[in-house]
Amino acid sequence: MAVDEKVNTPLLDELEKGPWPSFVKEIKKAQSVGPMATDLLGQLELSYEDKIGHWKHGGIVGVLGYGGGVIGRYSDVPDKFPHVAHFHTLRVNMPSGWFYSTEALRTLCDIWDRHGSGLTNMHGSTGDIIFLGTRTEELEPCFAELTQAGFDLGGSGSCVRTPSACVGPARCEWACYDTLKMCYEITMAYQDELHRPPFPYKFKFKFSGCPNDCVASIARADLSVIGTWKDEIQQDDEAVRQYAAEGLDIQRDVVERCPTRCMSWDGEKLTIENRECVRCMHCINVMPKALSPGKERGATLLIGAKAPIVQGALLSSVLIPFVPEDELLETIKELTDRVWDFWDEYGMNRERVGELIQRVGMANFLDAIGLDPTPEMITAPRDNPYIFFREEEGEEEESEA
Amino acid sequence: MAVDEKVNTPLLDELEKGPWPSFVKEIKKAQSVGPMATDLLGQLELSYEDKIGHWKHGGIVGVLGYGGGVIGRYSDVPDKFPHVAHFHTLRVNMPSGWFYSTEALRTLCDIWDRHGSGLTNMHGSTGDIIFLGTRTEELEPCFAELTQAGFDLGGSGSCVRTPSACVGPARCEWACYDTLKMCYEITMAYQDELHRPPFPYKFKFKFSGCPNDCVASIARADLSVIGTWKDEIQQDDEAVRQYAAEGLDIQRDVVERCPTRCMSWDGEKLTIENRECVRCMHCINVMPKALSPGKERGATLLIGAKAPIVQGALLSSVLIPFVPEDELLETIKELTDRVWDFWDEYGMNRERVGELIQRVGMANFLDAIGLDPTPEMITAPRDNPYIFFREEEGEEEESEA
Amino acid sequence: MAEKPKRITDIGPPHYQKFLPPIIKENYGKWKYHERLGPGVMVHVSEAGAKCYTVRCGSPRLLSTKTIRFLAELADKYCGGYLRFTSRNNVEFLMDSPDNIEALKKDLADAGFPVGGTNNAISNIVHTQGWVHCHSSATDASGIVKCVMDALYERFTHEDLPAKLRIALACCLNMCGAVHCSDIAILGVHRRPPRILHESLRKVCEIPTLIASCPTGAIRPKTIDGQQTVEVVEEQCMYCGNCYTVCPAMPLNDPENDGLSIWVGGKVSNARSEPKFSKLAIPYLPNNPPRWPEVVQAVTKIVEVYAANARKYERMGEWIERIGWPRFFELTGIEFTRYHIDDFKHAGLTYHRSAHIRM
Amino acid sequence: MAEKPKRITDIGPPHYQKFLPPIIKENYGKWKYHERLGPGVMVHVSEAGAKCYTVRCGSPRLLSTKTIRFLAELADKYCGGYLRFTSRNNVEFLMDSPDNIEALKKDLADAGFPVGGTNNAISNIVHTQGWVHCHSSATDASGIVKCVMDALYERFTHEDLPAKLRIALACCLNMCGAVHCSDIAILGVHRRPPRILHESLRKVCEIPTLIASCPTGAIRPKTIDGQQTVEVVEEQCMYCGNCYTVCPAMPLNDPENDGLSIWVGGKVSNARSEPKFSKLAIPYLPNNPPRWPEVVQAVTKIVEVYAANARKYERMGEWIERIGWPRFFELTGIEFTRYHIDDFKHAGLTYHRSAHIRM
Ligand code: SRM
Ligand code: SRM
Ligand code: SRM
Ligand code: SRM
Ligand code: SF4
Ligand code: SF4
Ligand code: SF4
Ligand code: SF4
Ligand code: SF4
Ligand code: SF4
Ligand code: SF4
Ligand code: SF4
Repeated sequence: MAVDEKVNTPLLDELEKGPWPSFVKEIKKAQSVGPMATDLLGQLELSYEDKIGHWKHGGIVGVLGYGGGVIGRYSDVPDKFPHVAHFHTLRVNMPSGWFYSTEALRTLCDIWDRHGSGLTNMHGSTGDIIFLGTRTEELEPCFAELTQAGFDLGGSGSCVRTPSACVGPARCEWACYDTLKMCYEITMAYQDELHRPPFPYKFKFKFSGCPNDCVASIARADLSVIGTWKDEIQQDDEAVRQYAAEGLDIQRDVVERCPTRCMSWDGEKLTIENRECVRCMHCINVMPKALSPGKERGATLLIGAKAPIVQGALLSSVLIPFVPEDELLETIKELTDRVWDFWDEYGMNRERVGELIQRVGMANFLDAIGLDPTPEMITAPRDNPYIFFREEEGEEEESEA
Repeated sequence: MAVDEKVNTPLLDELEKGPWPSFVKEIKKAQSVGPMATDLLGQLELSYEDKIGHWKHGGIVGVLGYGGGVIGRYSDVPDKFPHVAHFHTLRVNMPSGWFYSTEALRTLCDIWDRHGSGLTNMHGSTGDIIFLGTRTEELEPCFAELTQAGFDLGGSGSCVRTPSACVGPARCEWACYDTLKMCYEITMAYQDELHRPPFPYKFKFKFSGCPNDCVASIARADLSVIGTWKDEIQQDDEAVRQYAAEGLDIQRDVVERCPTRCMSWDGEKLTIENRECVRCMHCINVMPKALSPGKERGATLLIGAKAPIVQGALLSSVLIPFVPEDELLETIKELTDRVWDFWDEYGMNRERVGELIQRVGMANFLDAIGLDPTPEMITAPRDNPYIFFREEEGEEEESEA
Repeated sequence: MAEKPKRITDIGPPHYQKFLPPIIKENYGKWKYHERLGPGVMVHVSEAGAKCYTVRCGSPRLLSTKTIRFLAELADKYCGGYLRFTSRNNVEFLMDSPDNIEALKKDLADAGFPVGGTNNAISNIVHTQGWVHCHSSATDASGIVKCVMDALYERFTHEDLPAKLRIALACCLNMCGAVHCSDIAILGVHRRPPRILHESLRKVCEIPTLIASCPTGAIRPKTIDGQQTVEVVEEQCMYCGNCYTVCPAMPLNDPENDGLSIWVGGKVSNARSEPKFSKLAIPYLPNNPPRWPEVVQAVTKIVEVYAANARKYERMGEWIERIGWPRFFELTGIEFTRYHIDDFKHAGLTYHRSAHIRM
Repeated sequence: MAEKPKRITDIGPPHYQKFLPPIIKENYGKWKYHERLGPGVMVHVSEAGAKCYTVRCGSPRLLSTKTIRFLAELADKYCGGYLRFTSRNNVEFLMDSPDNIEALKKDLADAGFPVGGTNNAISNIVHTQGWVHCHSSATDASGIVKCVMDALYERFTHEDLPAKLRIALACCLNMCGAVHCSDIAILGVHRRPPRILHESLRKVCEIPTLIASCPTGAIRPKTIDGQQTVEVVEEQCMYCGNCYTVCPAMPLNDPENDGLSIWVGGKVSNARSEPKFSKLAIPYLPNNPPRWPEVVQAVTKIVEVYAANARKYERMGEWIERIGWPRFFELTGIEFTRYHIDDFKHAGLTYHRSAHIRM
């Protein structure tokens, strides 16, 4: 079938209407790059007509020596839309924090116009630059040009996935550690694990500078690194009064919204019982000029988030309550290595770390990675009496103070 | 071995010391009734010496035609303590609310002195009068005398267990229905199920007159009936002011402890947003003279509480949010019958109703007993996407308003 | 004896109305409010202005008929021949005037019965049979209750806690009583898999039922000397005792390893917060009769820390939720161990899935 | 082309420092506070008093290189040749003075890019591939996002909600993106068990792996015409698609039955309350391209009810927890069905185990 730039897409055309920028327009813009966009439009219109996707289950394609970074994709109607018969994506590892020079952006566009559809996702849900749609034979040349330009592929398959970070210290006053640096260092440290799938399943790192968690690390990362502080909230009383003077209802909007109710406001002075503060960020969020995280900064390490497949979605749970910033990189690496060792040995096929911990039990997992249990790791002790007492301890007298 | 009233019990004697009334003294008092108490002392002293119980697993003993009400018990050291070689208990169904005339109490004592150890529990955890310890051949005569005196046995085994009720309208201003009456009526309605175990496992009813739940029904009853009200809390503003005047800090102790924060106090008037009130009782508990449950009274029916064996402990969960008092008896009976039908058919051996519901799923259970699902039955809708859609509904268009 | 009485069955309990004292009968369902008159004493006032005075006293629950007769005598003397027991095994004397309160209290004191247990006192300990009657028990019941109540006596006779404090004890995991929802629960625990009495097993137990009874699947069929019996995979056993309940040839009792565990923060009432389960505080304390000093000390300590730190109207569990479990362990000095981390069915839901942390 | 470049691998991403504009580089880690300057515009002020102005605009995420070049042009014109994207696929222009804000906004408006998404606005919808690229999808992604954002456009360009409101969409249960913790999640669902393409199954799938992949054990081995294949026990299938992921011969796509579900009340941040999962609001809405009116209407309704009822700083889930789920269903008019009641692993923990009830 011949490519017709003016392919008839009455249904998709409906999506050019309305105020929000239109992805259909974007696909149409890419028609000038080559014939792929046109066939994509055609196939998508077909999907809209018959309410079903027209992509086949991906095959294994990639670049030499890498086990990931490319998602193979083939049309199930290649006769009708030959230019998307292959329509693989490349995942290109974005720079930390998604900062770009325009020069770099143009280089990426140039490469992709030469080797692909001219369509991208800026960015994929994991954070990669997604080059959306090309043929198998373009993969290797595209990769060569990318690396020449200083870019490399991101992850796919059972590997370390492209780590991501919130904007952090680059443009945020609340970053409790350098998220961009940490993301970069970890990405570099695990290039091999990123490109050559070594695990039972995928493993994701995400770095947020504070408990606001602007990269949703607690929901989506096997290792979630969330900035926090150990000492007291920094407080500028004059600035507090200023907020009050400008109309902020400190009692209602700050004090009464504090989850631990550890603050009090007498109309003049805000008092924080820092010992009770759980570092939720709310008061700081509301009064950025008056309050900020303490000076003794670092991060909480949490483990195990994932989407529902197959044992149900998980949020990450606390593993180390506080690591000072200057020990963070080493601690993450050491911890990760120990976690991976255990996962490699005991993880089942397609079992994320979070599911493994659920299956073997947190206490056994801690034993395996050599961490002592602390009450911060749990919301409450067990309420069922089914304790697996260990033989050795029958002898000693357990005692409590 | 001969019975020696002055059996040597140095360890138990330690438990005659101290201000709290001593059960050892009680056992010693019963020595005058007959030789059982003495051998009980002896065997118990032995347990204290070697830190282990000396009772054998109970055999099946009972009274003619009843499948429950007696717990068989035999000593594993009958040679040493022949008078407790048999030491069965009878569970005697207590009167609703544990009220007694002294006459009735004495009658019970007389019967028990004639036929047993002279030791009791007033009462067992389920609420029964426990006649503690007798021989097999005494069971039938003891039962005959009990029924002559107007008493009957309570439950044991896989039957309806002796229902119990809080003191309710007899001496409590908060009873939202007549707990004593309901307990009596239900006990009488199910005499057959109480005495002749018909079920996969035990089934308990408990009746509390208000959400304070003074018989712990939500923790211990397969069917928990908890009084509540539908309209507004009755409020006496003058009495509120009186409490304030007498020093009650209404803001701190009432308003700020309300779980929904649906109250406000301006120093003069207490305002309750009754629509938001969850009927927790706290404010009423603190100011009994000023506040009381509304006038439209009835009960919430909850289902499924149990101790941990074997799938873990459960609290009862909401089945019918509100039943008006005058429909309560009929509703409970109708509902119970439907629940039992389902349990009889699908319950496994030793599976409590609460566990059955967990196993088959609440929605299927509701279908089976013919109740519509309501959001009050759950704390939150599902968070996992694993919905078993039903075939029929593929066709109709489900809609939402 | 003359004639054998005709056998009657299914008569049920006597009707409660027969046993209600006049003050109750007359004002049944018409109570308006009540007032506390001090530990163990309260008055309920009816719409008509009638008053019912209650004096509550503690009891060891295990009562001889002699003592019941004594209590009946007091009820005859002061209460017109009626009394009641409470849902926590205390005894309540009900009177239509305050006149006899002091005399009654004196008689009770002379006989060794403490008056109290109301309001923000520690009430009686709900408990079970222990070595006095049950075959399943990992510990005694009445003995420990006696020791703990001796130590907490003043907490029964005074109403000076932040809120009600309910203690319960069960002597094995069957948990007779509402132990699982108590402010403080004392629970007997076995810590070794059942022994298997192969000889009697063959005679008295059905092997398929026995195997099915184990929630963890730890019991497997086995042939010894050509005879069918079972074995227990020790690592899979969590000492629940369900196998023993269905088969007497699988006893768990073990003088060396049986003992007690302490649980805290449960509640039953809906007042303020929803009902909650008790959570593990101390996984194991030894059986140390006759006075169980370790248990007494542990419970006392928890009570004292609670009393000193909780806010008014804050039940144990509400207090702990406010301060957080890490602080609870810190304040009580109880060690946090691997056993505190749940590993049963819903364990994953107890992992702390947020960055809310007190530092 | 002349010479083939030497093949290099494992270089990782370019160092981020190369891409930081001077205002960022100079004040890196030294920001003191920020202020909102209106929808989509904010200023961050450093300890040294330097200011970084940000203008944020929405994007369809699926961008042609043409559009990227256009955005780059704007960045050259106003921002010294740098820009960034956010974690929700918006574009941020960073400037060291406020002078160009209005001009930039005008250029963006002319090109059809809305400025907003900050503070208490609805930000961009995190989403996935849908029919544009994925083989698993039960629905399209970009199309629905376009329709919903058209309808909620004013909520993006204004900051007038009680709090942040994050919407996400995933086109199948794999849930690429943080759909499971969104204020509103739109989720593609299959509602029929996989079809089995027996011919190709034999060729491309490993039967034991396939059988093991099913979390409910619904897949069983079967022999058809002497050939090994599988069958699916339909009542046990919950349409998760895991079998299809491991075996292409088990497609679930079904034009009649595929569609969407709506979930509400999740959040990620630790602000105030702990992070939470989204909960089921509407089990099924039909796939109705090109404008999915049922989905648009449902989402809009939920947003409007939330906007009208929630308190300041109350995220969707916090609001619902305050008013209770019964009230949520009442206010939104959404029907409560058997599907809302959980029946997965921890279902029992969602049963309402207290007498706390609003009548
Ligand atoms: C492209 C992307 C969606 C997007 O449009 O942005 C994507 C696309 C796919 N994901 Fe994903 N996932 C993408 C981010 C995610 C995320 C979000 C994240 O990483 O933060 C998640 C949830 C977090 C998590 O990992 O749990 C996610 C959870 C999944 C899952 C379920 C994993 C689980 O443990 O539950 C699968 C299924 C699988 O792995 O077999 C999956 C599988 C897939 C596959 C490979 C389909 C498959 O079954 O093999 C999709 C390929 C689509 C295509 O044809 O392009 N994708 N996937 C995202 C990656 C782009 C990037 O690199 O930046
Ligand atoms: C006597 C009593 C304890 C006491 O000292 O008060 C008692 C004693 C026994 N209970 Fe119980 N239970 C007693 C109230 C309870 C309660 C409390 C209640 O009913 O409110 C519970 C918890 C609530 C519940 O039912 O879940 C309770 C939960 C159990 C269980 C665990 C049931 C479960 O589903 O988890 C068992 C095990 C069994 O049934 O096999 C059990 C089994 C037993 C047995 C029969 C032992 C056995 O394994 O066969 C005990 C006999 C002891 C003996 O030798 O006298 N007992 N049992 C209570 C009955 C007295 C009465 O009738 O008033
Ligand atoms: C007599 C008794 C009912 C009975 O039928 O026997 C009873 C009677 C009263 N209870 Fe109760 N409760 C009785 C067991 C309970 C139980 C069950 C239990 O302890 O096993 C509970 C649930 C305990 C729990 O949550 O774990 C219970 C939770 C309450 C509450 C809620 C307290 C709270 O803040 O959580 C109140 C309200 C209050 O005290 O302010 C209450 C209030 C009352 C009042 C004031 C009701 C009234 O107006 O008459 C009665 C006097 C209480 C007192 O001790 O000060 N009653 N009460 C029970 C006495 C037991 C005892 O001897 O100590
Ligand atoms: C730019 C970005 C980080 C990045 O590296 O790209 C970012 C930047 C900021 N976030 Fe964020 N957040 C960003 C994604 C997130 C996410 C992740 C997400 O949406 O997927 C979250 C978690 C959302 C959730 O809980 O579901 C997030 C939760 C917050 C919060 C907590 C809000 C709350 O009350 O729950 C704050 C505090 C606030 O807004 O008061 C915050 C505050 C901020 C501040 C004010 C921080 C600062 O001082 O600079 C930044 C401007 C926010 C604004 O939009 O008004 N940011 N922020 C992300 C912008 C996404 C977008 O284009 O809309
Ligand atoms: S997570 Fe915290 S540090 Fe990072 S951008 Fe968001 S608010 Fe700033
Ligand atoms: S950060 Fe959160 S917990 Fe800490 S004081 Fe502020 S509002 Fe309270
Ligand atoms: S449950 Fe309610 S009605 Fe019954 S005694 Fe307790 S407070 Fe009174
Ligand atoms: S009964 Fe409870 S929820 Fe209702 S107003 Fe009183 S304190 Fe609040
Ligand atoms: S708790 Fe266990 S040992 Fe104690 S009485 Fe009940 S069944 Fe027997
Ligand atoms: S004690 Fe419980 S876990 Fe152990 S073998 Fe017996 S039934 Fe199984
Ligand atoms: S959510 Fe499902 S259909 Fe959508 S991109 Fe991810 S795997 Fe594909
Ligand atoms: S869709 Fe899921 S539940 Fe259904 S057969 Fe496949 S793997 Fe099993």
